[in-house]
Amino acid sequence: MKNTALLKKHLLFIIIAVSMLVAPLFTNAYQLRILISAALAMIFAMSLNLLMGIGGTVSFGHAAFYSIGAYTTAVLWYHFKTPYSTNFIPVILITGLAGLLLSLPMSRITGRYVTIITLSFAEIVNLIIKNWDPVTLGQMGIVGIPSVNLFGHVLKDKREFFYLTMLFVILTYIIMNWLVDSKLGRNLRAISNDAIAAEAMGIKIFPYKVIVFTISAIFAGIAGSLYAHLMSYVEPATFNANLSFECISMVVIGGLGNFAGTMVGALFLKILPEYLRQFEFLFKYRMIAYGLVLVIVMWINHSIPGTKLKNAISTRISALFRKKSAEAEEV
Amino acid sequence: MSLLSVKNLTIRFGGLVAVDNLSFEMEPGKITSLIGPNGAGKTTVINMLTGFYTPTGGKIILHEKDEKGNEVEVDITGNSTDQVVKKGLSRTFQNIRLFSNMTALDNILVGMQHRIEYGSFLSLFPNGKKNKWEKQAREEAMEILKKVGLEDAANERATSLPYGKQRKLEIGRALASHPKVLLLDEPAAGMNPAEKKELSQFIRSLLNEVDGILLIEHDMKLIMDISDKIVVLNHGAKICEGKPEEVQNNEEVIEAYLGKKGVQRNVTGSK
Amino acid sequence: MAKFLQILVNGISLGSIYALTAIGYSLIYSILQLINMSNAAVFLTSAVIFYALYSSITAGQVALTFILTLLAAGALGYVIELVAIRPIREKGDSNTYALISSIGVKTILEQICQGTFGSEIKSFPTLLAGKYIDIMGARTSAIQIIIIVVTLSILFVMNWYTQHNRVGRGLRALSQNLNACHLMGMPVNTLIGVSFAVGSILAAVSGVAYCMYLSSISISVGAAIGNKAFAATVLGGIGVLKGAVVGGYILAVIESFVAGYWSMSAMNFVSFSVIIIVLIIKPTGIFGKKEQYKV
Amino acid sequence: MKKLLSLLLVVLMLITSFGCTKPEDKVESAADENGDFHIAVSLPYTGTNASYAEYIDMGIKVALKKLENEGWLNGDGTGKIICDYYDDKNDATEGATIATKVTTSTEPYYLLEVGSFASGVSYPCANIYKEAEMVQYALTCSKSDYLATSGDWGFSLSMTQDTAAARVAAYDIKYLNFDKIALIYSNDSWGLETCKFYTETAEKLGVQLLASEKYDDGQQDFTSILTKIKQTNPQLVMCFCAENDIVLIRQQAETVGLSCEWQVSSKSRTSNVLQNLGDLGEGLYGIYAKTKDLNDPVYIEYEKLYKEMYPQKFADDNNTTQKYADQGYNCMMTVIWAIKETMKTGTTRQAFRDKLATLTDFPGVQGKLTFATGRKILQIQYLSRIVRGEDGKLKWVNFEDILDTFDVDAVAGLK
Repeated sequence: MKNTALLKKHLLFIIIAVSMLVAPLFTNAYQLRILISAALAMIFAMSLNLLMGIGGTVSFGHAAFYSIGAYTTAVLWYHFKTPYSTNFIPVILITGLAGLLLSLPMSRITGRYVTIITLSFAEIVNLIIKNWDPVTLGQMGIVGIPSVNLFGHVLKDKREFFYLTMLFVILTYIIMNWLVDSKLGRNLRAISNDAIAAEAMGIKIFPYKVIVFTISAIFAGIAGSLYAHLMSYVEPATFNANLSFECISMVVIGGLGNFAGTMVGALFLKILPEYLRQFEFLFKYRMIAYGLVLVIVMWINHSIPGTKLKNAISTRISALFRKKSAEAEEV
Repeated sequence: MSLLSVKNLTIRFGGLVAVDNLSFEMEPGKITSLIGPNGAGKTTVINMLTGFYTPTGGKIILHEKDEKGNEVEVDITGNSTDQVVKKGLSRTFQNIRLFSNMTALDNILVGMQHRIEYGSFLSLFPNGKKNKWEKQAREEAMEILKKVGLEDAANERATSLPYGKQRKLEIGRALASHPKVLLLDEPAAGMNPAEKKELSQFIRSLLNEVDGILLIEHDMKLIMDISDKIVVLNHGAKICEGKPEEVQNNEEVIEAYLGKKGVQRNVTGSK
Repeated sequence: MAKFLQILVNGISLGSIYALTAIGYSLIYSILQLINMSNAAVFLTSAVIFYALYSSITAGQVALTFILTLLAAGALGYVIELVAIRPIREKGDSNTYALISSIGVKTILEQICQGTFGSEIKSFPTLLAGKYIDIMGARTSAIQIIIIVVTLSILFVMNWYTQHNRVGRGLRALSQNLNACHLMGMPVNTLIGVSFAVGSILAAVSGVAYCMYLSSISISVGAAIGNKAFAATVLGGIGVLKGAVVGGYILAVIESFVAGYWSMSAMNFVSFSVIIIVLIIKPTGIFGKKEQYKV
Repeated sequence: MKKLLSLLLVVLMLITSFGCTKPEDKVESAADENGDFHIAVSLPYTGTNASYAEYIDMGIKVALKKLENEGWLNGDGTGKIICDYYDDKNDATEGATIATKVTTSTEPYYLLEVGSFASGVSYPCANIYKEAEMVQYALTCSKSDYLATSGDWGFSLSMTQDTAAARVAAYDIKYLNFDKIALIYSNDSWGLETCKFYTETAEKLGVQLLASEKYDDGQQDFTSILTKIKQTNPQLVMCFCAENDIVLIRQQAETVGLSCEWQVSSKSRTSNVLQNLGDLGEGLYGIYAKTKDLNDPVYIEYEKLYKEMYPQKFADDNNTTQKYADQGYNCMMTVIWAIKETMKTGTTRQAFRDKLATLTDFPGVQGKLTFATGRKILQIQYLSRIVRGEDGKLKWVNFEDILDTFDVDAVAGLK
């Protein structure tokens, strides 16, 4: 892959990553916090994109792994006062295990039933967290989670925390792309495309399901552990079904299987509610606008009239560019 | 000396006997055809050979040469599909089952996936072993695409290819796993005569890629042209086996295809 | 013994509520393989419409308000399909996009109800208030009996409707093969719109019945029921109307017993675990048929 | 091309939504150029508890109207108080996002933040306000360790649960002499705390609770746990739950045939419950903070303005002001007092906080308010009950002379 082709392929990712890395220089704490939550949402949404876009599993309960990651960090800190760096390995192990656990029924279950299994799994995880008071303090929530402590160096300043999160965003994107361009990625896409043909190529379906669930769960868990330190407070109520639906929307808006698109989707759905907050008349009906946007984006991207409209616009814009570049050459 | 021998193969779905006591041999370097009216059990045979269905009776034997070159018989009855593929059986499907939103190149790469020897863990990051295998696999895949005349369509999505090319891509994908035995399930279905002519030469040329080909087809002209041996199935049972000429005017075969009256008309009409 | 019966009766009446909403999910899934998330929001919206009508225009007459609410719900269902689902469905992409659009509709409907209705609990008219029947010590309110009877009669009508009535058969044909119906010249789009309308009407019946059972209404009424009804649909075998009903009753009875004999927070835990276990044993739900795939 | 198009849209929104921001400089007074003060109000206008948010919002607006009538802070129409209202949807994440926005906003520069309603939302944001050194006036937060967690910057007008719940237990066991008690409580941080302190005090007074049932938020069908409680045939069922839930519980208890006395905490001793329960409400015990002294001039003035601004709501609550509106009013009146006291020397956030902490015997609508004693609000709480008056109508009646004969704090072991 010559590097110009590489650059062209990941152009969108580079633009987003660079503009976000530069952003903290001229944003205030409120805007920075939105960027951080957008970055977290990117990791979380990319992990679901791996499961949905590449692995072909529509999961309604991805928030379960997010909450397990958040609670593992919070519980370990609360009971053992261990720093983030030491908790990181247990977070990966426990969320990976949870992913593996959820993949076990997949050997027998296919199609839409998979969706209900993931929904039930998420509800069960949430109920366990809500009622396992001795360990997770249940509905009281765990308060006062300190800033991230990496091998002794405490990230006091929110900007440092933001750059740590961006490091994970970039790592996630890169690893996901390595995975997609490998045998594992191809086989996963083959399975989600046509399981029977994949089997005929000698692919054993179940082991791949276990792998994709485990990896996807680990990345969602990492996003969750960072969330716990961002908020310094975790409670079961935040990890509800709406969080899973929001994540699905990010993946679908960004385009299934397209990780840079998922980042755009995450940025869009995190900035939109804040953007709408400033319109006074929308005060009580902000969420109506949010719902409306979901319907409209689906209409634009995935309905016949919508796509005609969009293509018309994009052809006109590219024509504009071409005309401009043509003029540039003449001059 | 045979390549693959099928002995009294039977399968029963509940009361219905789909394939009844079928035996035939495949010689290396030959095209063996399996024909019969619709619902005769042809595709079921392929499904049993490739491990999708487990036969209720009979044996499937693969004849291999071990290192010292002497004859070894391997029983692959009831093996799982991935074991069968490793043993060297590869197939195409009656209705094309390409990986629709993957590129032609990726389709081929998935075809050869069991020969790419690096695990899932190594897939997660660039490393020597992965890069070596990937480079080698891509080169080989491009060659296969060249063989099936699709090298310029490498990065196009499989569904965007014309029908004939999709058929060829599917055959290429089956070739990618370096099979000993290639099982083609109605490759000429939906093709016009010109495409069929070109396909039969192409299938003929495949013989120097694989040891043997089992062809399932309805187009009698194509079958008669390129088959070395024909096995005729009707209601799951073998009614005739032999060279194309012998099979052509075998009364039972005609009756199976054209029914009783057909037999009289054929006998009275000129051949 | 009285406790056992009491809990059983509660379970059955709750089961009817789940069953009615579950049929809405199952009907639409059987035709479009789409999980219509807005169904739960219709459950809430129809209860709010009933309350709004009852406390204004048709004050007092429960029956008239009920019919008007059903009409409104049917129309709402048809419009949802027309506006949010049809344009996406026609492009033929995977159902996930229609699913997201239905989630958008769900958010819109819930927020409109929240905005207009406010958040306090308000009393809701009920039928034969205060009348109880004692069955061997288990007190069952009249409204519970009415709900069970209404549900069973609706199911009977639905069953007959899909067997003998022309439109009903059309819906069943649609669920077999959408394209074939197109080719047969059937008005597929209107029929799908009708199926959304029927699903919404059932959700409306269930919503109003549930508020009558609680004899009060608040905006959080739809949330719990929506999830459970969807779970019941799958438990019984998604796409099979009979399955939605059986799934609904099983889930509700289990929940009532767990809450009665163990604890309320364990209730949801057990009901979702049951769903996973049943699906592991029978991957397509109790009545679901294994999807035939032709190799 | 398609992706580039959507990215342009996103970046465009990123810029327009934030506007330009001045770098922060040391502020000698929180007032803006034309001498007006900005206050952020964060309440759950949507989602659960939205009904409580509306009442607090009304109380705040009545106080602001009163100040406006008096010509604002300087008496000549200048020195306004401008409130920006935020909806935190009763969600901790939303609350934290608003907290960060409020504490870092320079355009407008906020003096303090009022809200939120539930302790589950205001409690986690305490450290954001503490770090930003800005007062968080969580007027209805009753978490026992809220004051400790919020450092010096947290203020609350409601008593913490360790006192309130203990008093309820003392009233039930020693005054009403119930010893067979069952408990139903909501599974949230408020419910868990009230249950803990109620059970502890009950055990101290020698009473073992027969049953203690917790239910998750959004639960509608209580028939199963009510059947379970019916088996223990209690004399009294104590409910620590929101007003919506007690209505459902009491109605379903009727269908299940559970007949006993019922007690609710101050949270559900509201006119809404009175209205929705109807006859079923008769005999329901409740807890009420000090009564509104009807001829106290502060109350009269407040009630007149309240009635003027919200006639319909006033009539609905059978001609009394709503409890949480009163607390909203008290909160804003104490804020106005603290600003007026510090205006001459410049009301910075620190100056405002220090002045507010010295509040003693401030004439609030529900009796004297004192922050001087370590910001721990101590209110007098009476037992209350729904009784049918001579006119046959049901209404809440408070046992106002209960404290003359029954020293609840001593009995509850709080002295």
